[in-house]
Amino acid sequence: MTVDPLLLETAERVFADTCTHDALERAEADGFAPGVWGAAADIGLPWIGVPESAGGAGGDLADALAVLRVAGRHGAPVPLAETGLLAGWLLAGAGLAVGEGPSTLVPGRAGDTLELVDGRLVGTARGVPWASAAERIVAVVTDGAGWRVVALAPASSGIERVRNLAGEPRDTVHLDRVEPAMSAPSSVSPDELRLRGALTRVALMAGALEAMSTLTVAYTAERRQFGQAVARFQLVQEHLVRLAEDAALVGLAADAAGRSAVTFEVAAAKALASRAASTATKAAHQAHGAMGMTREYPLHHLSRRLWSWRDEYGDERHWERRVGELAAAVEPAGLYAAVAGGFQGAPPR
Amino acid sequence: MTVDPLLLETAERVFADTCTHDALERAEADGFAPGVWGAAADIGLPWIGVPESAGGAGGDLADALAVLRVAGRHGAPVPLAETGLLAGWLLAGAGLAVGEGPSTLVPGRAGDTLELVDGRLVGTARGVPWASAAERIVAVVTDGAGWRVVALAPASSGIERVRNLAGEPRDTVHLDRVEPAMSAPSSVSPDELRLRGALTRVALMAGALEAMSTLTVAYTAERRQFGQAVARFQLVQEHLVRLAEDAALVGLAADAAGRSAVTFEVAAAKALASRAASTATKAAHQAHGAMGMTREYPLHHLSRRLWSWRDEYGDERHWERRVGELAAAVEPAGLYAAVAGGFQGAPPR
Amino acid sequence: MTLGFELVELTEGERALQQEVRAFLAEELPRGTFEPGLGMDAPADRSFSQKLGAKGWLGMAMPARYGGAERGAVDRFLVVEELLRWGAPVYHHWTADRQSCQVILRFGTEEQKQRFIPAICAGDLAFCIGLSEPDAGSDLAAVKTRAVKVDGGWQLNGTKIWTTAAHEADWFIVLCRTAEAEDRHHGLSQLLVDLSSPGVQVNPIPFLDGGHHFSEVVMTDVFVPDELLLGEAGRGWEQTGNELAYERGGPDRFLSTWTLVEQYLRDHEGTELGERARELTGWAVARFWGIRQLSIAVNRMIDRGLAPAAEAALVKDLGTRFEQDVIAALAELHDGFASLDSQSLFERLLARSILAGPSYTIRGGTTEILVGIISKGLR
Amino acid sequence: MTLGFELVELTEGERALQQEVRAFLAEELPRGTFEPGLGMDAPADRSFSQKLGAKGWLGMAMPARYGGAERGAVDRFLVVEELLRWGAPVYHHWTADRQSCQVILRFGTEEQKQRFIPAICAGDLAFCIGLSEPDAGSDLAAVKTRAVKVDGGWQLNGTKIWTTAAHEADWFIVLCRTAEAEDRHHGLSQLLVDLSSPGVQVNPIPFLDGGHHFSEVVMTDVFVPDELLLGEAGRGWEQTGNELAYERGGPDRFLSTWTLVEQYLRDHEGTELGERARELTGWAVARFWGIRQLSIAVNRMIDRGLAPAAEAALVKDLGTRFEQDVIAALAELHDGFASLDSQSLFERLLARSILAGPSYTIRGGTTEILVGIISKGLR
Repeated sequence: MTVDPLLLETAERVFADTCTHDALERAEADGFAPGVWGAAADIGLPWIGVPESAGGAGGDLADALAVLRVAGRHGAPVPLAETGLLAGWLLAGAGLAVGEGPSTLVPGRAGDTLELVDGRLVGTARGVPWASAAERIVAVVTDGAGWRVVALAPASSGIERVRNLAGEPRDTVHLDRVEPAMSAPSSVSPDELRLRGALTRVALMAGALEAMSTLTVAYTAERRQFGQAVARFQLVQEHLVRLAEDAALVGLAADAAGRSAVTFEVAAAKALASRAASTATKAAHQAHGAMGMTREYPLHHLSRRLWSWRDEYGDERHWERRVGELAAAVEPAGLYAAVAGGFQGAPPR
Repeated sequence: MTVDPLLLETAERVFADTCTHDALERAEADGFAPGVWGAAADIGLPWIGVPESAGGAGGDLADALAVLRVAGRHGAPVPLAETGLLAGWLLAGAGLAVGEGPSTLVPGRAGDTLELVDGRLVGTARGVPWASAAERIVAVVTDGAGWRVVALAPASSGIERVRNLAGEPRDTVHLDRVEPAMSAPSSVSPDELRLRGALTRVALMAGALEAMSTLTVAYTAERRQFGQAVARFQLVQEHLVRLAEDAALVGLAADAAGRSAVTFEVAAAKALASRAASTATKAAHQAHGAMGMTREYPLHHLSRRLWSWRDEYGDERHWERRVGELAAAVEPAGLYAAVAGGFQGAPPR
Repeated sequence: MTLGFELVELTEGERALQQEVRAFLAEELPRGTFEPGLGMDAPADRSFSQKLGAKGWLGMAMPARYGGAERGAVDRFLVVEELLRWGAPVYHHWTADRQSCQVILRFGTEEQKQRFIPAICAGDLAFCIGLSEPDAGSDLAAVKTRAVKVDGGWQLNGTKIWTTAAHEADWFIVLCRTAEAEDRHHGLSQLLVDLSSPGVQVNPIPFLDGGHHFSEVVMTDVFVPDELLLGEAGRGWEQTGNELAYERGGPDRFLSTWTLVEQYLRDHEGTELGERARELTGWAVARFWGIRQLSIAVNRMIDRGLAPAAEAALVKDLGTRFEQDVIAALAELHDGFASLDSQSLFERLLARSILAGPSYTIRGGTTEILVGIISKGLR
Repeated sequence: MTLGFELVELTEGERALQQEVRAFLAEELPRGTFEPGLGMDAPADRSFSQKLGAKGWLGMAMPARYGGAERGAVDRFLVVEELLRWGAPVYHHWTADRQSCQVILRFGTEEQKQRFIPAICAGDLAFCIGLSEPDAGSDLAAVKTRAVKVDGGWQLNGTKIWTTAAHEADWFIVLCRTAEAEDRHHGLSQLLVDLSSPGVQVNPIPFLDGGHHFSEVVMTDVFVPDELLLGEAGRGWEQTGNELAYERGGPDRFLSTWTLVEQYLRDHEGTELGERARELTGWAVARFWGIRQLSIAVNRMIDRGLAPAAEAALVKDLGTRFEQDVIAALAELHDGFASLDSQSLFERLLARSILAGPSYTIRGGTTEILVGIISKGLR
C-alpha cells in the first residue's frame, strides 16, 4: 500500500472542512451536499481510480479506497463511491465516457426488475444512492442475451425518495420504456459488481469505525461522573477496547481486501465489517450514554451510516455464507494455507 | 408449587452429606457412587413421582423435579432422573413393575438402531447413563407395529463405556437378539420421552446454575487481588450478574415447565437452560480465574455437568426450533397471549 | 444468592383482567388502524389515556379515595404488558402512571394526593421527571439545580436534560439541592413544578432519528409554593432512589421490540420458515416467556410489600439487553433494508428500533449502574 | 487512537519459509498418525523439538553466536502458526522458545546467554515460568516468594502455582522479592532456578479434565548461585512486564481451536453444507483471516524495534475470545455429543476444547487485565 500521503492529507482537509455537523444535517434535509461535492470534485477526488483516458483522475484502486476511507471518517454525504469506483469503473470498462458531475449506480437488489427490452429500460430498481442529485444513473442489466452497461438521465425516470438509516438517499427508480443515453456490452457481471460494491462499503466502514473509536475515547476521557472521567470505569474501558478492536480488525481487513480485491478477501472483509458495525456501534453508544442519542452530538453521523452500510451490497450473513462456500470448496488439508494466503494462489478446485 | 419443605430439606441433607468433593472424584473414577445412591434410595428419593401402586414412592412431578434440582446443586453422580421420572414413569405407565435398585433409560439418540425383531432386541443404543451400574435398562422401541416399553438386564448386553464431559457414564449398549426381561405396549412415544428427558435436565441444570452462582459469589468475595476482593472490580461484578441472571431465569423457567409439563414450556425452558449453560459457565470460570481450572476446586463438578446436560435430550438449537415451530403455528394476533399463557390454552391450530 | 424470585400463579381475577384489556384493545385500537409503538416509545394520545383512566387502568394501585382501583403491581403489569405488546399510544400517561402517582402517594401531603392522584388516574395529567443534568447523569447526587427558601415557597434555578415528554407534560418533579451537606446525598429535595410556571423554558433535544423525545428544561427564578415540596426537605435522594427502584422491573423493560417478532411472523404467515428463522424466532419467544416470569415475580413481590430493588434491576438488565438482541436477530433474518420510509411496516419498525435501541440500556439506569446494584444484592 | 497496526506484506524469503515448514510437517508428522494438539495444549516431544531446533526454527530471533537463526519475530510467527494449526507436539520447547530465550538475551549475562540460548535453540532445554502464587495471580507485584542474599548466591523460599510444564521442564525463571520497598513494584528480581536443585518440589495440580498441565512448585531453602540472577536485582518487575508483553500477540492466541474447524470440514467433505454451517464456518474463517493480519502486524512491529504492548494485548483479547467463540459455534453446529471417549476425532477435539476453553482468556493475562492495558494504549 503506497498511497501518496499528500493525497490523503488533501482528502482529509477537504472532508474535514466541508463535512461539518451543520453541513451533514443540512444534507440530510436537502438530500445532497453541493458544498462537499464541489470541494471534492474540484480536486478530482470522485474520479480517482478511474483511468485518465476514460475521463477519470488516474490513480489506482488503493488510492481510491484510501480516499473513500477518509470520506467514511467524515460521513461525507455524496456519491463518492458511486461516481468513480462503481459507475466510473463500469463506464470506463465498457468504453463509455465517464462524464462530469456525480454519477450513481443501481446496486442490484434482490427483487429488482430492471431489464432492457427492445433497447428500452423497463422495471424498478431500489436503493439507488442520490438518484435525484446524480447526472446519470448507471446500471448493469440483461437484454436477454447478455449483460450491458447502460446510463440514463435521472430526469427520464420516476424517482421515489427513500432514505437509509443515515438519511442518505437510497431511492427507488421506476423506468417505463426509457431509452438509455448510453449502452454497451459489459465485461462485469452483477456478482462482480456486488463484490466491488462491498469493497467500497468496507473502505467507508473502516473509516467510520476509526472515527467512532477516536470520538468515543475522547468523550469518555472528558466526561466525568462520580468524581472521575468515565473512562476510568472498567465497564467503560471494556467498551473502548471492543470498539478499538473492531476498528483495528476492519482497518487491516480493508487494506488487505483493497490490495488484492480477490473474492475471498473482499467477502471476508465485508463479513467482518458488517459484524463490527453492530458490535462497535453498540459499544460506542453505551460508552456515550444519553449524549450519544442526541442529534446535536456527532456520534449518530457515524453509527447510522454503519447500520446502513452494514446491509448494503450484502450483509454479514451473505458474505459469511460466501466465505463458507469458498472454504468448503478447498481440500481441508490445504485450507489453512489458502486462508493465510488470502486465497490468492490457485483457484479453488 | 407446593413441594413439602421437609422433603427438600431431607434431600438437601442427603446430597450435601454424600456428594462431597472426594465422593464425586471417586464416582468419576469408579463409574458409580454406591454411597450416594444408597443414602438416596434408603429414603426413597429416586422413586418420588412414581405412584406407590407401581412400586414407587408417591409424590407428584413437582416433588420429583424439586428433588432433582437439589441433586443438580450437588452434582449427584447417580441415575436419579432415570430411575424414577424416566424409566419408572415408563414402566408404571405400561403396567410393569418398577423394581428395586437403579434403573436407566435409553435416551434415544439420532442414529440409534435399537428395535424389537421377533420379540428380541437388536441394535445399538448410545448415551445410556450408568448402564453398567443399573439393575435394568429401559427403552421405548418399535416392533414394527407400534411402540413398546422394554426392560432388560445390563448383563445381557455388550456395554462400551463412554463418559460425558463430566465423567458420568453415558454408555453405548450393543444388543444382539436379546430377549427383554419385560415388555408391554407403550403409551409414550419417543417424542414424549424426549420432552420428559428434557424436563429432567432442566431441573438438574437449574440446581447446578444456582450452586454455581452461589459458589462464584462466595469465591470472588474472598479472593483478593490488588488489595481488594475481586468482587469489587466492575468486570468481575458483570460476570456475577450475568451468572445470577442465568440462574434466576432458568430457575423460574424450571418451575413453570415443571408445573405444566406442556410442550411449549418444557421446550422453552430447555432452550433457556442450554443457552444459560454456555453463558453461565463462561462467566463463572472467568470470575474464578485459574483456580476454577483445577480439579481440586469444585467449580468443575458444576461446569462440566452443565456442558454435558446442555446437549442431552436436545440442545438449545433443537428446542429453539421447536419453539419457533410452535410459535409459527399460532395466528400472529394470538401469539402474545399464547406465550404469556405458556400455550396452556387451546392447542395450536 | 439472596434474590427472591418465585413463580407467579395468576388468580382468576387477574386472568379476567387480561381478557378485558385484550377485548378493549381489539375494539378501541384495531390492528392496522395505527402505527404501533415500540414499547414506551409510542405516541401520546390524551383521549386514549382518558379511556384507560375510565376503565380504572391508570394508577391501578392507588387507593379508591384518590380515584384509584386499589389493585396492585401485578394488575398493573398485566394491563401494561397488553398495552405495550399491542403498541398502544401510552406516552401521555406513561410517567404519571409508572412512577409519579406512586411517589406522590408515598411521600406527598394529603392535599397533594387529592390534587394530583385522581387526575393521574383519570388520564388527565401528564408528568415528567427532572433528574439528569448536564453534569449529573448516572451520578445523580451531583445535581446543581438549586432551590432557595423564599417567602411562602422556593426559588428554583437550574437546567434539567434528557427529560422525556417535557414538551407535552403538565407537571415536572424536580430533584434539586435545597441545602449544602458534607455528604452530597443529603440536602436534596423534590419539588412539584407546574410546567406552565413563569421562568420555565422547555427546549427540545432532537433525538438521533430526528424525532423529539426529550427536552432540556431551563428553570430561571421559578417560584414553587411551599405546598409543592414533595416529601421531606433534604430527603430527595432516598425518595428518588425508591422511585427508580419501582420503575425498573416492569414489562416496558423487555417488551419494546416484541412488535418486531410478531410482525415478522405476520409477514411470513402461511410460508414455511427456514431453519434459522425457526431458531431465532424460537429463541426470542422462549426468552420473552422466561423474562416475563421474572418481571411478573418482581411485581408480586412489590404487592407483598417486599423491596425487590436488586431483582428489579436484574430484570431491567436482562430485559433491555434482550430487547436489543431481538433487533439484531430480526435484522439478521430480514433480507431487505430497514428504512423509516419503507412501505413495509416491518421495515419501518426495524428502522425505528435500530435507531432507538441503544437507549434501552441507557434510560432508567445504565447497564453499568445496574451491574453495581445487582451485584450488591448478591452478597 | 494511537494503535499502530499496518498491513504486512510477506517477503519472498518469508513465503519460502512457510513452504519449508509445511513440507517438513507433511513429511515428519503426517495427518492421521497423531492426535493433534489444540494450540499450545499439545504433547511434549523432546525429539520433535530437537528436529525443529536442527532446522533452525527455535529461538529464531537469537543471534547466530548463540546458535540462533538471526531471523525475526515474523519468521517465528510463520513457523509457529504452521506448527499450531497442524496440532504439532510443541510443548517441550514452548516456553523456552516463546519467552525464556528472549528474556535471557535481553537481560542475561554473557555467560548466561552462552549457557542457555544455544541449548534452547537446539530444543534440548525446557523452561517454565514462576510468576503466579496463591495470593498473586493477576496482581503479580504481590508475590511473596523471597530470596535472601547468602554467601555466593541467594537462598530462595516460596511457592509458585499454575506453573505450566514444571514436571517436564529443566529450568524455572522465578520472580521473587529480594528487597523490601515502599513501592511494591520495586525490590523484585528474577532468578534462574535449576529444577533439579535440592529443595525444589514439584506437585501436580490436576486440571479440570483430569490431565496434568500445571504444577505447584515449592521451594524450600533452595540455593541459587549469584551467576543465576537474571538481569538486575530489584528490576524484576520491569523485566517481567516486558516478557509478558512479548508473548501476547502471537499465533497461539487465536489458533488454539483452528483444528476444530478444519476437522469439521474434513468430516463433511463431499457433502453439501447446510445454510447455518456455511455461515458459521464462513464466520470463523473470515475471522481467522482478519485476526491473523493483526497478529502478524504486531510481530512486524517487534522486528522494527517498536514496543507494541497495547497492540499485542489487543490481539490476545480479540484472539482468545474468538478461540472460545469458535468452540461455541462448532458445538452449535455439531449434532452429536462431545466426549473424550468418542471414536470421532472431531468429538474428542470438541470435548478437549470445551474443557480447556475457559483457560484461554485467563492464561497469560486475563481479559480483565488486558482491558486495562489496551485502554491505556488508546489514550
